[in-house]
Amino acid sequence: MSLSMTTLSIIGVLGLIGIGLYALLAAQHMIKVIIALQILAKGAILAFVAAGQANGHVSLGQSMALTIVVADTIVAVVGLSLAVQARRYIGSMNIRSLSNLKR
Amino acid sequence: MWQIVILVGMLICAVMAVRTQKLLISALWLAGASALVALWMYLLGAPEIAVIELSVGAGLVTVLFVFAINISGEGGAPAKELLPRSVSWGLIVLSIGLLAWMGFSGGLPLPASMDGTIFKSVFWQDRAADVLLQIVIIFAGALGILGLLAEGKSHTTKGED
Amino acid sequence: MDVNTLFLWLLILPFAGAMVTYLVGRVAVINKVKDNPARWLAFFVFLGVDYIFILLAQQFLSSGPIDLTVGTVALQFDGISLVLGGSALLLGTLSSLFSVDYIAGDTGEEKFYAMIIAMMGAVVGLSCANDLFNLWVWFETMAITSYMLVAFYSTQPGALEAGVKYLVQSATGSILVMIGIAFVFLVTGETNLDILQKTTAPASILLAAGALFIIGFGVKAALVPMHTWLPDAHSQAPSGVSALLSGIVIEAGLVAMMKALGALAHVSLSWGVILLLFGAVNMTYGNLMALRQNQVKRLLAFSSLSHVGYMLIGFGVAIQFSILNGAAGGFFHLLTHTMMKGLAFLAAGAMLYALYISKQKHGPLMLEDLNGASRKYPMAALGLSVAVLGLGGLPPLAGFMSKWQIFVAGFETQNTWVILLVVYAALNSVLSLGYYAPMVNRMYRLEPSATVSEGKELGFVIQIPLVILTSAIVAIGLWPSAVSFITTPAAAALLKAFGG
Amino acid sequence: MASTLLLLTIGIPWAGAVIIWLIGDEYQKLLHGIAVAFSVAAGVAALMLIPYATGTPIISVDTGPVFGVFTFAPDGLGVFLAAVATVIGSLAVIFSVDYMKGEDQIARYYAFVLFFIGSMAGLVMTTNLLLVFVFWEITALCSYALISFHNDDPKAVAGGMKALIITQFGGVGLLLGALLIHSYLGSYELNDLLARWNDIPAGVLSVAAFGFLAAAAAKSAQFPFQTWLPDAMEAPTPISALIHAATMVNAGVYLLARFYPAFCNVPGWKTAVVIVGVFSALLAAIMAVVATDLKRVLAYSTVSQLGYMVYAVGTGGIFASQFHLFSHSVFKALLFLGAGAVIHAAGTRDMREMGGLGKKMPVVRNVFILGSLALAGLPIMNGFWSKELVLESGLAGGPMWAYIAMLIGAGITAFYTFRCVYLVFYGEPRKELHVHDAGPFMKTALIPLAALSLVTWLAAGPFSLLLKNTLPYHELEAVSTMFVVEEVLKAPATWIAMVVIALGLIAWWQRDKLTGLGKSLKGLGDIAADSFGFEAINRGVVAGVQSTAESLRATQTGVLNWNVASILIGLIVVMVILVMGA
Repeated sequence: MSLSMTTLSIIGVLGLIGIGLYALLAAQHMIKVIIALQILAKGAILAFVAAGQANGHVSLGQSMALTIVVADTIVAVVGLSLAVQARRYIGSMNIRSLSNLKR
Repeated sequence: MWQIVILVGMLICAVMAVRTQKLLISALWLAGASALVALWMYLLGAPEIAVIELSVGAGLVTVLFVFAINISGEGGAPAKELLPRSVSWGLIVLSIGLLAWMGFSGGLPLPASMDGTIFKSVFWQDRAADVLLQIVIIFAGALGILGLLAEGKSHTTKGED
Repeated sequence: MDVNTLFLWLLILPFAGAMVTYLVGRVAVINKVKDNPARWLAFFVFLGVDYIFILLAQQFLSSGPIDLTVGTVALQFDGISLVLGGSALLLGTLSSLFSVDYIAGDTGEEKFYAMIIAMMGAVVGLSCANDLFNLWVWFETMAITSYMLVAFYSTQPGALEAGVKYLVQSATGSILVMIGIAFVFLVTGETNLDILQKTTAPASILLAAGALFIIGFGVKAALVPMHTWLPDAHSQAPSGVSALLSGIVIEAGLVAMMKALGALAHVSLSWGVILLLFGAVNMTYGNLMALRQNQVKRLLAFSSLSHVGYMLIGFGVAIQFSILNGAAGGFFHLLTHTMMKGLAFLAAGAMLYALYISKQKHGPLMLEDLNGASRKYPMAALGLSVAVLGLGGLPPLAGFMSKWQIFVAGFETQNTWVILLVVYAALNSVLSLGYYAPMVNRMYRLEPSATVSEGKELGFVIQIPLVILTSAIVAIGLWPSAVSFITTPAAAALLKAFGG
Repeated sequence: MASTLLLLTIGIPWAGAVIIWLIGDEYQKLLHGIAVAFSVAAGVAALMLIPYATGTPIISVDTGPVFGVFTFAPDGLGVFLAAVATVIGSLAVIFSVDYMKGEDQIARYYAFVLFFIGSMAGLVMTTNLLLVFVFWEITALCSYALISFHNDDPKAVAGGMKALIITQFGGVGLLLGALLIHSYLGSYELNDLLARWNDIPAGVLSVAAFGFLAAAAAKSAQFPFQTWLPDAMEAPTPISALIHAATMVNAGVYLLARFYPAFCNVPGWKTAVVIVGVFSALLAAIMAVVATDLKRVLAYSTVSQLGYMVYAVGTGGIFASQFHLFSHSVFKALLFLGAGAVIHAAGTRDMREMGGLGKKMPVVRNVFILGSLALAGLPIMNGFWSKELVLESGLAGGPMWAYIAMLIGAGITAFYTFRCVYLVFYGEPRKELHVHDAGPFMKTALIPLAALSLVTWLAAGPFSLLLKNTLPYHELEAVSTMFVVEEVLKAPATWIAMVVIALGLIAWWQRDKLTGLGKSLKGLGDIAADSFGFEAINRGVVAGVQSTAESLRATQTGVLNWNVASILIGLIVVMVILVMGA
């Protein structure tokens, strides 16, 4: 195999992003949606580390990846609490019951 | 070769996290994907972030998911997708395909020599601005959760005047 | 205090202030203080930040951009910071004043104030960021602070639904931006915007990065078709927050997009064309959607789409043809849109407060509810009228002048397509009167609606922001050059970012 | 001194508007008093400004390159139209004291009336294209607010919306022209355009010229934008007088006359102007014949008379067009205010319900007849002289077919005018109406107007001198009043016109014998009553936009998955564009 680590990483990144986006299109449960966001975030983190590794600034890449970890964990947490709240006051975490605002 | 195994494993974990109907299992698959991402990053020469990803991504986040699933209970029976499956597939294939084509067609840069900087100093000193903002983000996240999950009546005083 | 320290304080004070506000408010809540001091503390924090901002602005206007480097992260106070930061602080200050009555007594009041200060602080920081990754961090900070604000009424199904959609779409956009940044970083190993702008050369991976920037930031800037979260979020948030979202946050997304694209200025020659296309789509779509709405805040939210379209035309012309007036017009419209849409949401909010919120109802403010509102709420009705007529581009209000400058820039290109686009934009303005004018008419009707006759009186404090913004819109309309000292440096900064 | 007067002419009404708005509805009497005082003061200021008329800007405020130099110059055209706006406007305000007595929200009414008058004065006296556009739009806004003054009445609101949207639509033409000129000359200065129009590429200049024509046609309710004016009749009648005589519709003709020297060399422009004028004059005249609503008859007659003015501009008769505008302002204000008195008294606008009102309100009858004579163009009313001048200029500078069409129009004008007078004031009362003669304030407005419509033609000489001295680019000749009189009386055109007008009168006299002809024309009448299909086009456009908007709402699905999908669609589109573009 002549694929470099960088190429493999980018394939991995695109794979994770694709899976995550597909999950966002197909998910019907809020928890699933948050999981999809987490998969997307993993892709982004991996992208930064891979980029840093490729251009020699691996510490810089790691540093930025760490920031993303923090930010996306917070997003997941806020998203989960929104979902929990939706369960309480709308009675469901299903996307179907979260689509009353339209037109 | 074994790198490809890890990569494929990572993607399979992610796919399973999406495909599995049971939310709890899904969260566990996500943790698995997270662990493999961490391993991959370790292989890329980024041990620090790998550790953090392992503890936060595979640890903390999973706990949070389990917690949330506990509150909400498992989702109902699987229903038909709101978006036709063919549309979803089409969109994903097109967008990721285009991204991949644009990404790879120019050729990726050859691996450069490491700049020899130390993660600790880059993170805490060079990118101090980002770190300070992380504190704000955590603060905002904490307030967000508190604000959202706060029990109690709205408009406690307004009714009186 | 030297300039660098001042700059640092400008960035830190909002967050420090937010934390202090929260703590003070929390203590007051625990001790069951009736009038929570957080509301006034927030206002004074804003005043403090405003003061520092003015000092820095003076420094900038007299001796050029101010640079600050934290570690290796570059920040620069330039014309763009002046416009976006200034708008953010202006509207933030007024919105916190407005919310004193509006939010009073709601659960989580102290968190609300902490969040709006932090959100505006993040916008100020974003406007100063000169490092691609740091730009994203500010952007993400702004986004995270706004999630809770949208879902502030966390027991209302509507607010929760809007919050969920906003969070998911915003996070998706944010991830796309990150991938874009990673691509840029992969190729260049650099994140400083100035260096990037000089070193990037055409490469297809960087084109992909540009597309990701446009779409990712475009979610926040509400480009059609990435706008779908906006009408829900803007209509369900508390009105003070709606004003900030519509008046500041979407513009911040737009500015972030400009900054990020500036790094890729030499990668493609078609950035401007894409912006112009989005501009055309946004105008039409926003106007047509707003035409048939019957909820006031939702209508205003859709009209934001069309105004983003105008800004896009200004920026697109500036980038594609290196025309200073385009950028100046875009920033001018950004500023006036902040005022007008801010005023529109605050005035509509004042009525929503009087008619519903103060009675602990959470219904949407319908167009019918406005009937005859002018007698009972003269200031709110006048403010809403001035705001929507200004948005519709009627002189002598500020919105007309900013649109005019964009149009002037379009004609300066002497390019037939751009001129046709500008004429199309002007026709869109006419179309927009189709929903603005009847709205004004309703408020001055003789027969008040049932809701209005049962409405509560408005307090004094809640009307101060309305008075200030109304007079500012009229004043700028009468003397449009009064703000060119702000818009011209901003335009220069944008053109410089694109290497013009 | 001149600059002070100029500022006062614009500023007094605006100041009055603000004061009235601040006072609010509580003090009705005070409001009436203030409105009259401010409008009369503005009229006096405008009249005092006339001796200071000059073509060079006397106020100029530099606001930088984007917005240009804000300049004002009281040249002949400007100061004359400002005087018309303020004087006729103040008479309409005086009339309103009786007409609007006891109405609700009187403050809003007067504030907008004064704002309207001031803006019109500003529109005609500024020489900056940006400000022309600004004032242009303000007058549109004011007309909207005033037409839909009775805003609980959906018809009034719809009429106001129509006026706003159509004039704004035309305003886009003005915007296009103004910005094109700015982008090539780097200046908004009107006199720069008149002096340097040659520097603009011919194609660009012709786009600008036709843009201005569209704007003028929309504002002056000319073909094919005439549909808003009849619907604007939902306004209180003094407002109709204001819109038709003093402000609004004059702006279009003013615009054409003002820019004539720059655009007259654009191929086809003059012909287009003539066509617009002829079509408007004829179509509106035919519609006036079949209309049964008193105010609509007058509205159609306005469109028709404006058609004459536009026609005159198209044939190069700037003086004739402005002179007819002058006459028209006076007699149309008179007619509208007279009609207002009738409507106020009778409580209906339908002429079929009136009849025999002449005995009960003699003063109104007399002044209305004077106005009608002027409208029909009978000597020695002011309308006679100016219409003859228009026709003469048409014969000299325009195509023959247009001239003949306009002659026929003059005949029809006489016909419908007398139909209108007869139906309202003579014959047997068709319905029991308790009417009373006009109130004192109404008479104060009507009688001076009646007197004016008898004598304003005497000002022809000084008026032409004023125009010649202050409009260097228009290449006008000064003529004395005597010269005009001789010219008109000697010209064969006059006598032809008189014969045609007489034919129109005879036709009304002998209408019973003409029933056969009438029947054959009935089809035409039916089409005319439906505005020759233009109403249908309007409705179609509105319905089309509304239904497109409604069906577009389906795109806001509210489903999160679709929302994310739309993000991806956006991403794909942008990437494809970039790949294709690269």
